[in-house]
This record gives sequence, C-alpha cells and structure tokens, in this order.
Amino acid sequence: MDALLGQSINLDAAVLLMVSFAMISQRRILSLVHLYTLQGATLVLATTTVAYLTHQDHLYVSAALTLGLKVVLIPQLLHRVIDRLDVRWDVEPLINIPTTMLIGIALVVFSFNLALPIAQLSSSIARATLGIALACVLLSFMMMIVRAKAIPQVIGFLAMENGLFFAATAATNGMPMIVELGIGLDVLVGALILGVFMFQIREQFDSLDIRHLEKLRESEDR
Amino acid sequence: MIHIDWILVVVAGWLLLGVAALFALHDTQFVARRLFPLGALLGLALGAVALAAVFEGPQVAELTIGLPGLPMHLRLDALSAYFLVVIGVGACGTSLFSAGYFRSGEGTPPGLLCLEYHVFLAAMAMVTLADDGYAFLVMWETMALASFFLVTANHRVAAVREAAYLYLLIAHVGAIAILLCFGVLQANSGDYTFANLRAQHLGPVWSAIAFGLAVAGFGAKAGLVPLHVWLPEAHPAAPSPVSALMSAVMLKTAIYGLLRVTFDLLHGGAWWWGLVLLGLGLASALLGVVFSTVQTEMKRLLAYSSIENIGLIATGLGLALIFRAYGLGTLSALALTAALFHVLAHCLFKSLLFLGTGAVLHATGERNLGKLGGLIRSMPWVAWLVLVGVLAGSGLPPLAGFIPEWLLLQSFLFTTDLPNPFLGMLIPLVAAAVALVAALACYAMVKFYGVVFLGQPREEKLLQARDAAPWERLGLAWFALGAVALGLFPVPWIDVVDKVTLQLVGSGLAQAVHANGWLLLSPIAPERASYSPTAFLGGVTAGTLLGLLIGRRLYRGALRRAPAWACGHAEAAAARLAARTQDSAEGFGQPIRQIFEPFFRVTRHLPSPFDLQPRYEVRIEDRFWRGAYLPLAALVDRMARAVALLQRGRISVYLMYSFCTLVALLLVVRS
Amino acid sequence: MSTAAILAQFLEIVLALAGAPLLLGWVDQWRARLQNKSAPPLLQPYHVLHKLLVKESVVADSASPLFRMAPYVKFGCMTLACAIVPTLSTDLPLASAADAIALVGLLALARTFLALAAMDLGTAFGTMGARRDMLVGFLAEPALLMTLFCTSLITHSTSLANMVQSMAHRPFVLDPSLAFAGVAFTIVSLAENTRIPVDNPATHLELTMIHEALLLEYSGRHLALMEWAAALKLFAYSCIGLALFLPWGIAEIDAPLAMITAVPVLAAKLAVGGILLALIETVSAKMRIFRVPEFLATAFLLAVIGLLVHQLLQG
Amino acid sequence: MIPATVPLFLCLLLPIAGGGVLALTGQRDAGPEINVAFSAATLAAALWLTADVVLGAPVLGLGERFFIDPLNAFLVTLTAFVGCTTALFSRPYMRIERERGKMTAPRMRLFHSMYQLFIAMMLVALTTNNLGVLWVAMEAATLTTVLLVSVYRTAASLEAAWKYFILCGVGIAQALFGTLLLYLAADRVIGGGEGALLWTHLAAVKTQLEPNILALAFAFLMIGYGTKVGLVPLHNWLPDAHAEGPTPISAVLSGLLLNVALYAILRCKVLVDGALVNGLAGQVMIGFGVLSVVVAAFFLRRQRDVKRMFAYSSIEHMGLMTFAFGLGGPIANFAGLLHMTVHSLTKSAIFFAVGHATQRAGSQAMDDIRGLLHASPTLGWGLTLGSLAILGLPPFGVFASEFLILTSAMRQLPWVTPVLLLALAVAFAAVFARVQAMVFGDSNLPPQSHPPALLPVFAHLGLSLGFGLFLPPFLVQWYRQAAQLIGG
Repeated sequence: MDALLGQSINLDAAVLLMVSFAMISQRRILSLVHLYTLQGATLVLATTTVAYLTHQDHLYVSAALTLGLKVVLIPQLLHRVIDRLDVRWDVEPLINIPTTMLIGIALVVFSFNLALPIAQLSSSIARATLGIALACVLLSFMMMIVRAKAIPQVIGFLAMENGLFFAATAATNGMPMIVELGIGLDVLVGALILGVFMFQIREQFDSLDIRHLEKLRESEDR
Repeated sequence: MIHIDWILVVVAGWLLLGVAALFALHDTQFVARRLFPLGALLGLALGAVALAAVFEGPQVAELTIGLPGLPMHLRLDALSAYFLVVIGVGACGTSLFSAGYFRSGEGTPPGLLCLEYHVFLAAMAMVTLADDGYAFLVMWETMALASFFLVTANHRVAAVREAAYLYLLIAHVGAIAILLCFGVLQANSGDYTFANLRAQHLGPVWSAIAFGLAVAGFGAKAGLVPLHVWLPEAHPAAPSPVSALMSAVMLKTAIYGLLRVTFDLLHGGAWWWGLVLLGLGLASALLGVVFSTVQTEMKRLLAYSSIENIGLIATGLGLALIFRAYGLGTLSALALTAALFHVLAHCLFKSLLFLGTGAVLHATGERNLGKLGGLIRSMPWVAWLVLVGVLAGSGLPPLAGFIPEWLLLQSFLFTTDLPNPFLGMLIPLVAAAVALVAALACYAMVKFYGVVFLGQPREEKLLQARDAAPWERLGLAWFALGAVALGLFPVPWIDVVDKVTLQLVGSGLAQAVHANGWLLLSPIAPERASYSPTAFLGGVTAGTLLGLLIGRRLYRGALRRAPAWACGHAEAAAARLAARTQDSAEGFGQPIRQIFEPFFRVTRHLPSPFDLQPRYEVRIEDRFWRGAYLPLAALVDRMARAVALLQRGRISVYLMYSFCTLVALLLVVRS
Repeated sequence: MSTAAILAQFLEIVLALAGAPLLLGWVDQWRARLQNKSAPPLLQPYHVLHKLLVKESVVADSASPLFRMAPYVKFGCMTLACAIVPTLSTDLPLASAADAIALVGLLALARTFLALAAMDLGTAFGTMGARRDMLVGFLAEPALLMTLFCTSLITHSTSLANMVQSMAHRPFVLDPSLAFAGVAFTIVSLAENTRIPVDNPATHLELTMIHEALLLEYSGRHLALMEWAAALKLFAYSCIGLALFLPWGIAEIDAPLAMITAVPVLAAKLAVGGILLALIETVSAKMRIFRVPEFLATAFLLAVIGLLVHQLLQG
Repeated sequence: MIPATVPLFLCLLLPIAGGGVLALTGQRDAGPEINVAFSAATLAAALWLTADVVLGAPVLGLGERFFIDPLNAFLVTLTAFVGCTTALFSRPYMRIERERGKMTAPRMRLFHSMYQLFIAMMLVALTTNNLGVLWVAMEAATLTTVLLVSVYRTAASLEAAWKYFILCGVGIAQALFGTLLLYLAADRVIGGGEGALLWTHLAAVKTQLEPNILALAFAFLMIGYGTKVGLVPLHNWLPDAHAEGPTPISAVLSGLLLNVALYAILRCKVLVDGALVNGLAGQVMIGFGVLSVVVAAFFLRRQRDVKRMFAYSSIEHMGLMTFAFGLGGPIANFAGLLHMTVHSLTKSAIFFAVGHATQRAGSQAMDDIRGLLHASPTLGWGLTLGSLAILGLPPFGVFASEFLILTSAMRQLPWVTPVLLLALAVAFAAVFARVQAMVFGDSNLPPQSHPPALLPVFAHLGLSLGFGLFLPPFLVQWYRQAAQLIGG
C-alpha cells in the first residue's frame, strides 16, 4: 500500500510536469487559470500523501494551506481580475509555441541530468521528484519569458512557486513549519499586490500587454 | 622637538588658518590682510626649518591616522627637505602677494578660497613627507582636489569648468598609475611602507614596468608630453596666485615623486630608462617652448613655458640616470644638480611672472596680449620686478635661470666619458636641442615682456592702469630678490643640493666647488669649466659705467625729449596709430610659427578682397588633442553605446538574462 | 694672479676698445675697394663716434628708462666679451668669470636688452627689427654654442683660455670636425655682426633692416655707444675665431713677454680676416629675410655634424 | 542584568509596531515625526544590542532562531542608523512632495508604515538564524519596497515597480530553491526538522555537507540573492526602481537593501566554502563582481537622470564589494565590509542631496539642474563632496576601502587590477562631468518651501571622512571579527 502511495507521488510529479507543458502551449488565459488550479490540486494530493507516509503532521497543515491558497483563493482572485479586465486571450507569444516546446524538452533533460547525483543521495521517499520539480521551475520561468501579457506572466510566476513548493514537500519531506507559513504568507501578499497592480497598469496603459512597459530604458541617442 | 615636528606644526598652522577663514567667510579684509600674511610667515618658517633639515640625517614620525595596521609614516630626508624648502619659498612669496590680491574673491567667497589655498599648501608639504604608499596617495589626491577647487574658483565661466574638469581627470588617471606603480613595487609583500618598497629588489622587467608607471603617473602631474594638455588650460583658468603655486611648486612635487621612485625606491636602473626620460623631457621642452612663442594669451604663454622648464628638468634627470647606470657618480651628480637647481630657479622666476600677470590682470582686466602694452609707464613696480623674472626665465646670466642651463650643458660635454658609443653619438644632438630650447625661451620671454609692458598701450583704458598694491609688490620683490641672489651666489646653494645628490646618487659637487672659493662656480675643475656670476656682473657693470663715463662725462652731449621719430611717421605715432602699427602678439610669433609649422594644427581665416569687414584669424591647436584625446573619448562613447544596448526596457529580455545566467552558472558548477 | 696677468687683461680691454672701430674702418675700406668705390678713410669710424658723442641725443618722450639703459648695458656686455676672449694672452683673470657658454649668454643678454629697448617705443619698425633680431639670435646662438662645443670636446674644457691654450699646444692635425665648426662659425659671425648676406649694415631701406631697425630711434651718444658696441662685437667675434681656429702666437701663462709679439701677430691676423670678410660681403648678395633661418639652420646643422664627426673619430 | 535578548526584540518589534501605528496615523501631519521617533528608538535599541555583542559573546535569541555575531551586529547598526537618518531626511522631503500634490494622505500613510515594515524586515533578515526565515524576510522586504517604489502611481513608477517585482520575485524564487537544496544537504547530516536550516548548526557541520548539492545550491542562491544585490546581468530592475521611487526609498535601497542581500550571499558562501575545497563560490563572486564594475562604469557614461546615474554607481560599488568578498582573506573581507559601510553612508548622503536638488529643480534630468553651489551652497557642497567621495577620492573612506581592495587584488589576481582601475577611471570621468555641470555655474533654481534636511547629509559625509582618516580601534576590532566570520 505504502509502496503504491510512494509511486503515486511520482505520478503526481508527472502530472505536474505535464501541466507545466500544457501551460506553455496554452493560449487561452482562462484555461491557464484552470491548469494552475489543477497544479495546485495535484500539489495538495502530493503533500497529503507525503504527510501520511512520513507521519509529519505539520505537512497536513501546509496541505490545507495549499488547498486554501492555491486551489481556492488565488484562482478566485485571478478569475475576478480576468472578469473585471476582461482579458480572455493572450496575444501571440514572443517565441512560437513549437519552438518553446522543444526548448522545454531540452530543459527537462537538463534538469534531470542536473538532479541525478542529488537524487541518488536523497533519503526522501520520492527521490526522482527533485528533477521534475526543477524542470517545472525552469519551464514556468520560460513561460514567463515568452508570454507577452501580464496575467500569463503572473500565472507563470505562481506556477514556478508551485514547482518550488513541490520540491520542498516531495523531495525533502517538507520544510520546517515556520518557513512554510512564511512562504505561504509571501505568496498570498504577492498575489494580492499583483492583482492590485494589474488594475493600476490597466488604468494607466489601458492594456495588460507588457510590451507597453518599455518606457524605462537606456536612450539610443548621443 | 626635531625638525619634522616643526614642519608638522607649520602644516597644522596652515590648516588652522584655513579653518579660521571659514568663520570669516565673506570678510575679505580679515582673510586677506590677516590670514594670508600669517600663512606667508609659516611658509618662511617651513623653508627655514627644511633648510636646516637638509643637513640633518633622516627623521621619521608616525601619525596614527590612516589605515589600520598602516599608520601614516612620515620621513624627512634631504630629498624631501629640499623640496620642502622650495614649497616654503614659493608659499611665502605667493601668500604675501595674495594678501593684496584677493580683493573681490573670485566667484567663491574669500574665506573658502583661503581654506582651499592652505589645504593645498599643507597637502603639498605632506606629499614630500609621506613615507608609505597610502599616505602618499592620500596627500597626492588631496593636493589635486584642493588645487582643483582653487582652479574652479571662478566657476561661473564655462571655460574654467572645462579646464578644471580636464585637470582633475588627468590628475586622477595619473594617481591611478601611481597606485599601480606602488602595487608593482611592493612585489606582493603587501607592505606599502617606502622602507619595504626600497628593500624589494625587483627583476629588470618588473622594475621597468614600475618605472614606466611612475613616469606616466608623475608625468601626468608634471605635464610631460603627451599628458601636458591640462596644463595650458588649467593655469590660465586659475586665479594668478594659484597658477603661480601650481606652476612653481605643484609641478615640482611631481618631480619629487619621480626622483623618489626612480632614484630612491628603484635605485636607478638601466641606461635606457634615462634615455626614455631624456626623450620625453626634450619633447616636452621643445613643444612647450615652441607653443609658448606663438601664444596670444599671457598666462597660456607662461603655462607652456612651464612645460618647457619641466621638460628641461626631466632631461637633467634622464642624463643623471644614464650616468648613474654607467656608475659615473660625479657626472650623475652634476646632471642631477642641474635639475634640482632648475627646480628652485623655475619656482622663483615662474612665480614672479605668474604673479606679475596677476597684477596686470587686476589692473587692466585683460589677459589677451593683443589688448595690452605700454604698462611699464603706468605700472613701473610690476614692470621692473617682472623684468627680473623675464631675464631669469630667458636663462640669461647672471640670474638664476642661467645656472641650471649652464650645468646641464656642462654635463652634456662629459658624455664622451660614456662607454656606450650610441649615446655618445646621440648626446650632441640632445645638447643642440637644449641650446635651441634655451634660445627659443629667450624669444618667448622677450615677446611676453615686450608686448605686455613695452610699446604703446593697445587700449585706451590701459593708461589708467593702477600699479600693484604694497602687499603685491612685497610678494613680487621676494621672488625677484630670490632670483637675483640665487643667480649671483650659486655656490652656497650647491652645498644644499649636494646633500640631496649624496643621498640619491652617492656623490656630490660640494668639495670640487669649494676648492675654489664661494664666488667661483666650477663643478669639476676650474680649468675644465668655471663661471663666476659676481665677477660677470662686475664686469658688465664696469663696462656699463665706462660707457656712462664716456657718454655723460667726457662728452656732455645734451639730451632732448621729442615725439618718437618713427621714420617720419611721428604724427602717426602721436595719433596713437602706433598702437596699431606695432607688432601684435601673433606678429611677433609669426616667424616661429612658420618655421615650426608641423608642430601645430593651424586653422587660418584669411580675408578675401571683397570682405566688407575683413577679418584675419589664426587658431593654433595642439595636435595631441585631436590626435590622441578625442579618439580616446570617442572610443569610450562607442563602448558605452554598445553596453547601453543591454538595457532596452523589455522585461522578457531581462528575464532571459536571468534565465541564461542561471543555466550557465548551473553548467559551471556542474562541471 | 700675477701682475702680468692683470696687465694683460688691461691691455686687452684697451686694445679692444681702441682697435674695434679701426677693424670696422678697415673692413669698410676694403669692401669699398673691392666694389670699386672710393674708400672712406681708415679712421672714419672714429670720426663718426666722435660726432655722435658730441651731438645732443633726442629721446622720444614716451621712452622708458629701459630705452636709455640699453646702450650702456650693451656696451658693457661687449666690453666684457672682449675682456674674456683671449686675444693677446691666455692668462686672463677675467677668463674664469665666464666660459664659452657664459660668453654666449653674455651676447644673448645684450641682444635681449637691445630688442626690449627697440620694442619700448612701440614704433612699427622698432618692433619689427626686434622680432627679426631675435629670430636671427635664436638660431645663431645655438649654432655658436655648438661650434664652441666642438672645440671644447677636443680640448675637454669650456673655459676659453684653456681651450685656446690646448688648441695651440696640440700637434697640428686637420680635424674635419674643426673644419665643419669653422664654416659654421663663419656663417654665425656674419649673421651676428649683421653682415651681408644676412643684413646690410649700410642699408637705408627700413623694410630690409635687421640691426639698423633697432637703432632707428637712437641718436647722439646712445647711438654712438651702440655703434661702438657693434664694433666691439665684431672685434670679439673675430678674436674668438682667430683664437680658436688659428691659436698660434698668443702669449701664455709662463711667457708674459710673448705679449709683445702677440700684438703684431693679432693685428696681422685681423687684417687678413677683415679682408676676407670684405671679400665675402662683396661676392655674396643679401638674402631675403625669411631665407635667413634656413641659412642659419645650415650653420647649426654644420656645427652639430662637426660634433658628431668628432664623436665618430674619437669614440 | 538584563538579558541581551531584550534589545534584540526591541529592535525587531519597534519597527513592526511602528508600521502598525503608522498604518493608522501615517496620514496625519505628525506622521513624519512619528516615523522619525520610531526609527530613532530602533537605532537606540540597535546600539544597545551592538554594545552587548561587541562587549560580550554572540547572542542567541528565542531558542536558536535569532543569532547575533559581530558580522550582522554591525549591519544591524548600519541599517538602523541609515534608517533613522533617512527618516529625518524624508520628513521635509515628503512634506514638499505632498504640497506638490504628488503624495496624498493615504499614500503618506502607506509610505510611512511600509517604511517601518521595510526596516523591520531587513532587521529580521539580518538577525535571524534560520535561512528559511532569511528568505521569507527578504521576500517580504521586496514586497514592501515594491509598494514604496510604486507609491506615486505614475506610469513610470508602476512600470518600475512591476519590473522590480517580477525580476526580484523570480530571482528570489531561485534563492528559495537554493535554500531547499541546502536543507536537503543538511537533512542527510543532522536530520530534518528546523535545526537543519539554522545557520549555526549548518556552520558547525559545514565540512560534512555534500559538495555536489552545495555547489548547485550556491548557484541558485547566487542568482537569487544576486538579483537583489544588483549584479550584472541581473541588475536591470535596479536603475528603474531607484529612479522612479521616492528619493528616501532610493537611499535605503542603495544604502541598505543591497547590503542585506549581499549579507545573505556571504552567509551562504561561508557554508559552501566549508563544503567545497575548490573555492568555487569565491571565483563565481569575483566573476560577477568584475563584470558588474566594468559594465556599470560604461553605463554611467550615458546617463541623463541623476538618480538613475547614482543607481548605476551603486551597481558598480556592489560589484566591487562582491569582488572583494570573492577574493576572501582577512584584508579583502575587511575591505569589503569597510566598503559596505562607507558606500551605504556616502551613497545615501548623495541621494539625500540629490533629492533636495531634484525637488528644487522640479526634474530629475541633470540638464535641468544647474549651479547648486550658487543656489544653496551647503546643498551644493554636499553633492560635490559626496560625489567625490563615492568616486574614491581621498581623504574619504571609499578611497581607503578601494585602496585595500585593489591592493589585495594586486596580490591575488594582478591581471584584474588594471581592468578595475580602468573601469574606475571611466566611472570617474562619467560621473564627475555630470556632477560638475550640476553644482557649478549660475543657477535658476527656485527657493524651497521647507528648509532642506542637511544634517543627515553632512553626518554621513563626516562619518565617511572619519573612516577615511582614522578607524577607531574598537571598530577595527569589530570589523576584524566580522571578517573572521566570513572566513578570513
């Protein structure tokens, strides 16, 4: 039974990776949010499994925290923003999607190879997951690079944070409570601030296209 | 208390004066009439103490300020004492003059000027005392900074600002070179005290590098070609007493540094070092003198002449290095004596000349030679005192300017003793060039004096020019007397220089000179060469008196005053047309300009026959400016433009940077 | 120093002061002869000096004391110059006061004063003359110095007396460096003494003047002293040349009596030299002012080449 | 005898409380004064704490969660001090901003409370012993400053804040991953639980930590915290944030935040150096340092906006410090710490002066600022001396530290020294040309409604001058201990 659960964590990891790829390929912002929610749910699942397997009660707390934060609160927030500003579609990303996918695969290989020696040393139940977590982080990073609008960028940011969180729980059986709490708080505040910002950006530039945010630069003249 | 303590007291006194001035920021009377004379007294004291210290052994002191583990080491040996004397002499006269000069306070409040002025003096004194790299650099840069603020005293004028900027920039670059030089000298021992630097005996390559860095660093301050461009800009920009100090004293601190590093810390070197210095010195001397003859602005003219004199000093140093490299101690001492003598002589007459221009500037408000003239009638005091400076500056006997040139030429005549035939062939050419420089300097000086003080006033207002104030006369007289005394009685001063040469090259001229009394200057042996200024002066005076006797006593020919004849153009002369028909500054320099055309970058504007207002204009520029400096600035700009492309405002690109850096770093740590 | 030395010194000065105008007269006479003119009497210069000294001297009212000082100073300088050049004897008290370099300095001093005095009035021709004179000077002085250096390199001394002495004592050899120096020296002395082809002492055309332009404003005793000083200068130059390049017949420290023979020898040398000078002035034409620098530069180069040749042969 | 934890908690809780109080009262007229009061109180507490640490042993607080040794004690003092002077400066500055209508009552409230919280977060980051909490505090400090930078709500400030947030957020996320890896490594040695994140425990076992993991961890930490230090090429947020935020914030960003980030890197470097023998961390830092110095120097050449220019100069100096710490060794570390101090003091002083100047000119464009010396001599001299000091002219402290850095560079990697010196020369030429144009000449600047707060400027410059001329022995001792801790 436990062995099965142990493998289920790897399954969750695989799901997370898939979701990250899906995010890269996804143009519709609404479905991006859904994907993000799905990612959060997978995270909750993984956390509770680890908690159960390693009998660390504080992981239940952090699982609950994740649930509240990343499955309920932040998606709600994003939905509200999307409704208010009604941005449904992202414009064409800066690099076209097939290319991005190819780069993404390369990244996955890279991060696995990077995490390999560590995985062998890791004492945790799911040692393979570290590479996947790293891959998720890098993929979301790339997503932030290629997306041209504010909201997808933010979602990328949050997804990256998810990857980190997954690494924290799955690969190291959870960080100390206080840190988890702190991280959670920061994410929450950050998300709120971002929400506020997007409204302000909207009213300043009446668009969320971050290509408008290129005023501050080095002048070419002289 | 030993001498070094007294010197520190003087320095502290100067600083106190400066601080005191801050409390009377706008009280010109108090600052000028009370503080500056006190500063002059302190300068006199400094000179006296230092003079006494020359004959003492080295004295050390430590100030517990500076870096942890590296307190400020100070050391007073013959070399530093000698330059302290120069500083004292220069400071004394200049402060006396300034007491009368700072009337209006040029742009900046007089109190502030006073502070900067005295900090400048103190820093120069401390530079010569510093005995470790850190202290030296701190004082060196403080000196540069103080002088920079003095130069910008009149910062409302854009040209002044630019000049000051250029000055500080080059000074800073020079300081960087010096820092690197010390870095090489310490040979990875991590100890920057001069004692340690002296103890390190570097290999030929590294010591050559150190020497090169020293020449670059100190050359930038001294105004050696090609780092001289700041000098003709900054000197005219500064208030005249400051120009006097910078030209007469500050440049000498650079010479001090060069001596300290090359002779003391590096213990001399290969003969080609001397050749390098010789070449640079000659280039500077020639360029300086040629440019000074064609200037049309009196302070620029003097500034270029400073470049020339520094060049001659460097030539002497180079020759000394060559002799030293071949172990010819006495000859090395001879060349070195020439250089050191020149240091004081130049300090005297150049201060005199700059202060003179200051007086003229205040009386007429004109710095353009084309608008001056005939001032000997309205300002006799200044004119006659400056005449002394002019004669000394032209290197004419029996004044102070002649002796260093005499000694230098003497030391050239001994190069037949050199084992190196190549040098033997080279040196005559150098000697010829030096002779040429000396003659051209005379030309420039005659131009300066003739155009400013002689002839007809070129402007109406010059007739109302008021003569210098008593304090100013005092300052001028101080230097004039110095120039005469040093010229007439060189032998006692040779004793002083002797101590320095003993320290640096291990031999001196004192015995040889003393062998034939203190009136006859004969460095090696009387049958070889001798010169007695007093007898010379006596001879000329006797001849002059004879002339007077014949002209005035034997024949009592009457004397009648009449308008100038001017080949029958008397009425023209009367109608002040003469003022226009006499030679202008351009005119007087024109032959030199034609002969040395390749030196200059000349841009002419000639009037065409159809011009309604015909205009003739010649602008003369330094080739180095367009040749070296502007391209350098352009290069920096190009690189800056390239770098600026990094930051184009697009956040995705920024993220890309981070991403790539991360991946690259991961690859690095992985491998 | 011995009484003989003092005597020699005195004799020299007197001889110079007295003989200089005579030499001038001699040269003028010969030039006239060579140019088929009726020659002025030999003593003409004395007459001129006397006349000028008697006349009242007119000084411009705008003239400063410098203007009136200059003639005396120049006269003094030239007197000293004649005093330190060994003409009769090499045993001169004043010789140690100024060596070859100082001699050049002395000449420069005189020149400077003259130029300043000429600029004092600010007349067009005066300043022009000053400029030209300085132009000649800044090339002639180094050349002169170099020629002197040639001999001092040979004699290892810069004190004129010793130079002459050891030149006289060394076995007679044809020294190429001396040849170069000699030619250079001739050119320089032509220029310095305002002779054709550089300048024409007898000209009355202001625009071509160099030396004369400096004297335009002078009259009476001032002019007289100026002329006399010019004569002294010519005398001094001739003596230097003769002493250095034909040093024989000059009395020495150990032989004061030789002075008695030295006087006629010197007179003979000067006579020949004067004739040669007149000859040169006759056969050559005055050159345009801006050719003069080239002319002098040649002299300068010749002198330097002389130095180099010496180095080449010695070292 | 009062336990040393009392001042510690005082100096942590005071600013937090201040944040709370000002969140309620910040909009009042007395807001600035309250701000100053709390900052002053914090400073007092910090001094007390420092005194305890310097006199006695390192302090552990709240179990082992907090840890004060000379290294962070000196940074705590510095932070509290600059925080206090900046509060003093912002008093007249923000008043004028409000009169100009650039600030409104709610914004004043936001500004003041966030200011206090920002100080609090940095103090937490400095004093905590838990690397996780360090990360949390850094993130929190970022969030507060994001709000502070965007306080004007102008398009430019929003853009700046957005970039700041995204870039630093992403960066700091990498730092979290690095921390995670550290935890992973420690997990294997001292087992899980909170102990595995306490720096003291990690430092105790640093030699046994798995080198591979630590190498990776350091890469992530370097990127993460390096972004906040503003190392090229991660620096892009820095000039914008400095230029567009209120000047007091530019002052504390340059003067404090960058230091704290560098402090975080140093703490991690200690561990990595313990685990890795090949001194990889040092080499990486040297690389980043040199790159930053050189690139920043050339950036300086083309600046038009005064605050932007001095932001780049901050990049240059942080690069220099990073380089120094990368070199390691007692002298270099000492020099780095000294440089940290004098740079904070001088740079914040410059920003104070610049703030007043820009307010008078009503523009940040340097072409609009003319003749400061003429308009207000004290202000002009403040800016002039400050710039000369930051450009490394003696007798100011920056020269001393730069001298030490360069000389130790000459010993350890001679080939780098000329490069650095060249960059410094370029920076000098660039900055001084601009400053000179601003201070000299005639001015057209209108008078100001409130007297400028020049006390902070000259207090800082005075200190910087003092550090250049004479370091009191106890200070030297203190620096030495700190340098020791960084692994001198």
